[in-house]
Amino acid sequence: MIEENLIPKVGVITNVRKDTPDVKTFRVVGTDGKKLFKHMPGQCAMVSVPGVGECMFSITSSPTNEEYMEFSIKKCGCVTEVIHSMEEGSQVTVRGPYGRNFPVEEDFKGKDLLFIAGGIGLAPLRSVINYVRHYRNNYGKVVVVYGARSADDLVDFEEIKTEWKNEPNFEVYLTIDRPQEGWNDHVGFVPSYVKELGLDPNMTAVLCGPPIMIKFTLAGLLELGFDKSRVYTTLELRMKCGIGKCGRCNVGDKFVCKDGPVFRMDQLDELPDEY
Amino acid sequence: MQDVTTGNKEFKPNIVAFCCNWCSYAGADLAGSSRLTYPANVKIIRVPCSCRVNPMFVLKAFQQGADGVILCGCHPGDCHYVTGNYYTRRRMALLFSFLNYMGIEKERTRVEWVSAAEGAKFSAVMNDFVKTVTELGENKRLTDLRVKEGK
Amino acid sequence: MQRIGVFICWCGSNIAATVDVKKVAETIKAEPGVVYSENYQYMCSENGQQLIKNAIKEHNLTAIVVGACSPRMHEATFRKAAEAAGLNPYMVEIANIREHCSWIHKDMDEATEKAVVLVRTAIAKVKLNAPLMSGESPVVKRALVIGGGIAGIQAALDIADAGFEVDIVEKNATIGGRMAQLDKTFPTLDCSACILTPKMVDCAQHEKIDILSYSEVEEVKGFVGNFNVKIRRKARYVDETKCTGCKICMEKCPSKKGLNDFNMGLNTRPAIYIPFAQAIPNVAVIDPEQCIKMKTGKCGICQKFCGVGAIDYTQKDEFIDRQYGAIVVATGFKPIALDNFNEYGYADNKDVITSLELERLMNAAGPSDGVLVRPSDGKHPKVITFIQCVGSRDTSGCGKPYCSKICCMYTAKHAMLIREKYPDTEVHVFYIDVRTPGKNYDEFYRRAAEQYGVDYIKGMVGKVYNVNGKLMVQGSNLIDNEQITIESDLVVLATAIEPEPSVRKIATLLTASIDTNNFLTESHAKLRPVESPTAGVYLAGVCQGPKDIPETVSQASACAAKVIGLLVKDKLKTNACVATPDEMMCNGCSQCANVCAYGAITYVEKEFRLGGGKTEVRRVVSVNPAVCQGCGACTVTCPSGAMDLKGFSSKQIMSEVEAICKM
Amino acid sequence: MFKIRKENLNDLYAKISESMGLYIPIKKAGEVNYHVWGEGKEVSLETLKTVRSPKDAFFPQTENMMKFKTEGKNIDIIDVRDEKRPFVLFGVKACDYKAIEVLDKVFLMDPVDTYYKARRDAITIVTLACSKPEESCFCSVFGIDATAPCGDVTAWLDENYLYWQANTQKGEELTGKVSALFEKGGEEEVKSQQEQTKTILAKLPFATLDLSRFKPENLNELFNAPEWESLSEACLGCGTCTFVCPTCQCFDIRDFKTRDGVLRYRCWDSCMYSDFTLMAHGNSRTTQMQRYRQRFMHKLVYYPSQNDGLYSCVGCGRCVNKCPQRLNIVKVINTLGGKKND
Amino acid sequence: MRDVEQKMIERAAALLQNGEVARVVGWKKGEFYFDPAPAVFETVDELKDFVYNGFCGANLSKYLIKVSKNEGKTAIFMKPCDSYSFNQLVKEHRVDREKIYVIAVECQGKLDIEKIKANGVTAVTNVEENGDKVTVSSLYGETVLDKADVMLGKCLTCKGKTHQAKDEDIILHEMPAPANNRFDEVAKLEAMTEDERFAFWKEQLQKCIRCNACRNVCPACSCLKCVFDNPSSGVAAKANDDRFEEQLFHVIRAFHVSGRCTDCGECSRVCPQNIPLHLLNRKFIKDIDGFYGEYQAGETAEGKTPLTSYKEEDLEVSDVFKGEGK
Repeated sequence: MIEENLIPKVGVITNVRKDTPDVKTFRVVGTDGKKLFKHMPGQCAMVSVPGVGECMFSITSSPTNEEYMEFSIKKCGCVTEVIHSMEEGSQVTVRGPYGRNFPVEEDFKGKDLLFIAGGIGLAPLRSVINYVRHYRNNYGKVVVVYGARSADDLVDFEEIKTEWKNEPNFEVYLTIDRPQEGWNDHVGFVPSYVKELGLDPNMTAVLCGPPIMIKFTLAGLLELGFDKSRVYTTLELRMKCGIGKCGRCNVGDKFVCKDGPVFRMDQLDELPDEY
Repeated sequence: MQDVTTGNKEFKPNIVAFCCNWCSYAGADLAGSSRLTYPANVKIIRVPCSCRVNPMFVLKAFQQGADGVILCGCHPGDCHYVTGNYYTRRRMALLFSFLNYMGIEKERTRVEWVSAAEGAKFSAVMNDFVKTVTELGENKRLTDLRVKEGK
Repeated sequence: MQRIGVFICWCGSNIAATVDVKKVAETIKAEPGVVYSENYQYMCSENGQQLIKNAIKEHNLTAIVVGACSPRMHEATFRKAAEAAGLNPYMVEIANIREHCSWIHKDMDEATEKAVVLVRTAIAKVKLNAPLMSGESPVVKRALVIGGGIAGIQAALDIADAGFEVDIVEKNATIGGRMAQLDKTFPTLDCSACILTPKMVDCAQHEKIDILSYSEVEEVKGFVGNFNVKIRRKARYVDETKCTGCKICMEKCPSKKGLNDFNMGLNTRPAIYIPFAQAIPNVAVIDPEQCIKMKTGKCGICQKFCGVGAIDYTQKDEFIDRQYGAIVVATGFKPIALDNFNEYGYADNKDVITSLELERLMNAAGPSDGVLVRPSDGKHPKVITFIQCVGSRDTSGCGKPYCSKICCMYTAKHAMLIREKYPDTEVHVFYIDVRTPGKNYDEFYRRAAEQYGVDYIKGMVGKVYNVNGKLMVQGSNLIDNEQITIESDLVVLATAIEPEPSVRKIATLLTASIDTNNFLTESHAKLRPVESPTAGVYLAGVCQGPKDIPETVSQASACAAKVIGLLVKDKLKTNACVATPDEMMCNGCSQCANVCAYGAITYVEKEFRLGGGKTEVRRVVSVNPAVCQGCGACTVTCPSGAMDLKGFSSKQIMSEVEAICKM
Repeated sequence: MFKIRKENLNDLYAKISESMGLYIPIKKAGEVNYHVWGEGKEVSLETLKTVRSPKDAFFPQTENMMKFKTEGKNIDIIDVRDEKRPFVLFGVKACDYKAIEVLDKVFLMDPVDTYYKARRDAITIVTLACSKPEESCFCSVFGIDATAPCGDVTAWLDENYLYWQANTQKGEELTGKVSALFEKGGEEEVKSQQEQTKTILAKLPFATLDLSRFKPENLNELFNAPEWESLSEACLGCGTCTFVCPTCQCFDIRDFKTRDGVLRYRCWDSCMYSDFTLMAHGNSRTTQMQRYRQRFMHKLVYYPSQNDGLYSCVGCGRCVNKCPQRLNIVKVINTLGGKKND
Repeated sequence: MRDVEQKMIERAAALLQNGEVARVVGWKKGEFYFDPAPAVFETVDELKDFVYNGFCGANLSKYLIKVSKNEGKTAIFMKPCDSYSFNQLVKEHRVDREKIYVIAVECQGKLDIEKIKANGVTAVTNVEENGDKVTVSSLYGETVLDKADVMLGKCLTCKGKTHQAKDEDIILHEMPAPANNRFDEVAKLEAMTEDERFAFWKEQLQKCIRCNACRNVCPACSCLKCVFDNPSSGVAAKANDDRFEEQLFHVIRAFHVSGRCTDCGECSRVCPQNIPLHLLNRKFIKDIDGFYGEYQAGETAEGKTPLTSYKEEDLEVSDVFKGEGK
């Protein structure tokens, strides 16, 4: 029996959390109250509101969460706007998981890990970070550098403050673009903060955020001596089918939905500059 | 949807009437307050002026299963917006002629000028239009099967 | 997604008798987006509105649908209620389940089903409603009064007394209108001129009033608070600023055969004339059709005799542009033409006259200096027969279907005056009904019939014919049930009145609607009787419907009150439902500007950011929301759909269509 | 090998139609396209190129996928696929048959597209050898033999006969159903026709196209070639080339509101369309040049790099004939391929 | 025609050389004689590929929308029919007239390679034009055809040979205007019954593959974003999932260009399924002429279109079908 991969399942929203003025995190389970499907960190799912449209979102919750999945969704279009208006009990459809995950069971194992995120870019990384936290002994030191425009735009601030910061061998660096009342942490852009921190280039790095941030942060990392083959990122491209057929997310000889969204920087270098 | 051919139930056409706020909608109100009846399958959509009616709305109505579409506006010269219905007149003359050219029954489309004082005319027009479309039968030429099959 | 509240009104039994309102409210509860659905006896009542307000607050509603009477009736009411509860007033939609449903359908199931569809349709629309804000536009503190009769005069004086500038545009050479032609007025019998001319003089002397006589409105642009009006000042061939009204020109003018309109053509006047002694302005005017100088180039006598050099045969029509905040239409009436009523012999017999002609014959300043004489031979008529309802209440199509309202009273007045002045005169009145509602009116009529011995005959006149100079009035006496013929010396026809024909053009210019009888339509028959549907335009006098002087004056003052209320505001809230372009989609083709009747659309060159730091300058549309009236003509002209209309967006209308077809 | 007289072909169609659907080139309103056969339809096997390719048969322009019934907040998902009746796709030319192989690689590769597979499994393909190739044909460049297409059954047509050769189990089954109409023989005639056709094929103007530069290792160089600008200058951004192409497989998934729910369907899309890669926060290909480049890079470089050098162009020449402004892959191959000689 | 082409190249070269224009829009040689493509030439050197022959049927005016945004003046070669589209684009402010240098070129009617092939000629390798005749060489032999039989449909109902806009012209031979009445085909359809018309269009439109070639080539379809591509328009679709969508697309498209369509015939020329799309637009033109007086879009670059103007005494909608007797 071939698995139906284009027909979604019905998901019920069981919890809505407002993270920032334009980001909400939705907890979703199946109609039977159970988790819809298994996934790995970095994988995506297609969430849809019938009649409105379908959008690809990275699954923000950790695979180790056996009860539900979470999607952190930024309001930026038609579908996301409707999803944002949804409440507990509303239904959506979900299909997935799609794409390649972060190599948490392969390349990441035993390594020191550096996560760098900007804005909503933390969403895909949260899944990995929490996975790593769950299997803490499999990995070395973890450093998280996370920045946003303002303190209000930091996603999952509660979890970061109350859980991540207390994790052993786990460093969290937060920064915001401009000074703000009540903010006692670092102020400045992520790329420059990364350079200031003088991080160990032997770490395996994962970047996620706006293209401009990725560009300058990567440059910064390379300056620090990081190697592109140990820097990962995740791409977001318009995907439709999720299974590498519809052609929409094709870049070079890759389909982002199938061959990505997680790419190593050296892999991206081989692709035409169109992502 | 009723199946006309089986004749189980009398065919009741679905009529969408676009009425301008100032004359025709008021005319329909007057028909109401004068208790001048017309069939319940006429449903009115209020638009500020008949010139607000985009051909796309007309086609949308047919797509969704309307059997007849009628536009009502102020009499030419009496448009609340000075010239609106003059444009309506040209647009709809051309559109309806065109639809007929494509084989769509000309009786399914109509434009009538009904003033705020013409409650009786409004009712008469609607009765007549419903009668005409009823005789014509179900709209099969300009309709979207996907919509109907939904039922 | 919206949190929608639905409120179904019973309207007492008006809706509830044919629509199962509870079922509607119940059925609608299952609609996606509806979080509250209720029904109530009178939603528009204080309690009903409170119910809505409470629900908005308690259930956190973001939009409401009221299933009730026509939105033309109570949309404003419910919008206010919503606003009071903190909701944007434009988040309200009305499903018209009364006029469009309960009142026209008899079958309860059918009507209920339709009501559900109508409410669903309103829900489909309201889901896409967005809060709208009205803009503001400044108010020009000046009013225009079209028509210088008693209605116009009264309105102008009231407005001017409140401190606002007023222009009266009168198409004739003098203000005064029909009332100036009247002799006495009912029911007090005071002299028309005595009560009117002081008001005319007040107008002339009022520093806030500018009388533009012998002028017509040519073009009206703009909108409430900001009308731009082009006025044609017709050539008088007499310099208004120089003429002193000495009348020497009238004496010297060799062409004296012009029919005197003021006296209903019962006598003649010179080619250069002042319509009547108390004319305002007291300035002569030349009838170019009659003037020998203008027709042949020879003559010029008046110019020679004019002491102040006011005569100017080369004068041309002039156009002036003025801005006004409000406009009062007071264009008045005229008696109907009697072409369709040959049976009364009006065209064939000089002694068959209309009531207005009788007014002139009885007036001291009239053609016979106030002596009642027969037009044919100048003799005093001994038997006078009045015929009522000539052309009024006529369903045959020859006349007017409406009652002209003033004829019963003025006929009683005429009869009474004649009997008083010439007690030897026999006066008969044929009537269908005598209608005298009004303060002291019936008393007045009874006085005529009882004290003055006027012979009131209930019946219709079949024919008036001439036998040897005697007018035979053949009619029926319905009380005695007999055919009678009255040998009369003079027959007076109580001719129906109709709106002054120029009102059609005015209505078109003002986009004010007009009914089948050419009366201007008021915004609401009961509650907004002096407002026209066009904002900023008000109606006074007979142009709106038949009425007598006291009613006309009341209406004129009411208009003035409305105008003053408008002009005291510095700014007006503009229509919130205006065209709204999407610049990203506009390609600047200018099609939309071509169809805008208000000139609300202009184009600007604007810089847009493209990807990759590049920019592009494009010509894009710009809508002036203060000027846009929200008709939507532009939206259909735009092929890309870049232009949409707030409050009636394409998406909204299309989802209404979908909802309707979803039966 | 079997043969059947041309005038008896109608019997063959009728026989096949008894138990299976039959898609065959039929002339309707002046144009020949694949349609379901029926008595009285004007079959046109002689037509070298149908306007639309036979890919319709398993990858139709629109295909309903599922329906959502919504009631209040609840969503019900209904699979609207019906049982796929077995059918015969008749008269597929060598290039178009190759194109089906190209599509198979996309749709049947893991994760499998079940919609495509269901249709694919139900089809028996009868190919038809070409005898009169035209100037826009260049299948030979891709190693395709127009005179000997594969498929479940291969057929040849001359003035008198249709010749029939089953190649697969499915083909044998079909032959079994219709063999009563056949007589044996035809090997000689086929052979001579093949030889004749081959001489023409060798003379075709595009027979010498050089694909040697279109290799994965040249990806970035080809991608960055300045010639794309002038090549794409006249492109209207329409979807003609895409929709007549037998290998183009891009699609969109869209929702349609019905009276009581939502119908989700997929339909062909084109990478030439300006909104193909448009998303809420931008578009990764903003110019027509980029979109034009994508289409040809995909056919000549990206696809081969994913599929062991198999090009996703089969030289059918439809785009050569149908491009409104006469742009086509041949111009691209000649312009960019010629570079190695510089 | 060679002499015309030669002259065109000379003028283009001169204009580019002396810097009067920054680029020239014309046609570029293809793989064959019969497949020239529209092209922009920026240097004299590029003109070696310039071509002007019987297969240069494409209307170049729409390219000006994009090209004229670039720095400097653009020269364009324009056939008489293209000049109507050009005026319409200028009228709609899509092209800045000041930035365009129009060279009017002679046109003797353009050829349709599909019609040539429809004569049973295949594997065409070359075409030669000799006055009224066309000689076609193919791998299977040589055929001589009457030019009139293989002309583009749009040329058979040519609106005339007068350029409506030009800055200079290259007209070396007389251009006889054809005698066809372009509304005959429309009238033929009008004469059918409703049922017949419906059947006709149903069959024709069923061929539509929604490739958008008709729209994208249409000079009147110059919207930045077409309603059919705009998800929020309520009519967006990528394919005709139902017969209704075939109708919707073509009705709305025809309506949107009504009063603006110059009848350039490009829609029919480019349709891969040869749907006679021009008959849709032409119906609007015929009706406009009949209802509101003759109007030819693109005759001038100024003024209102019939749908953005009106007369008080305009035909009533109810009178549209009067006197039709059906």
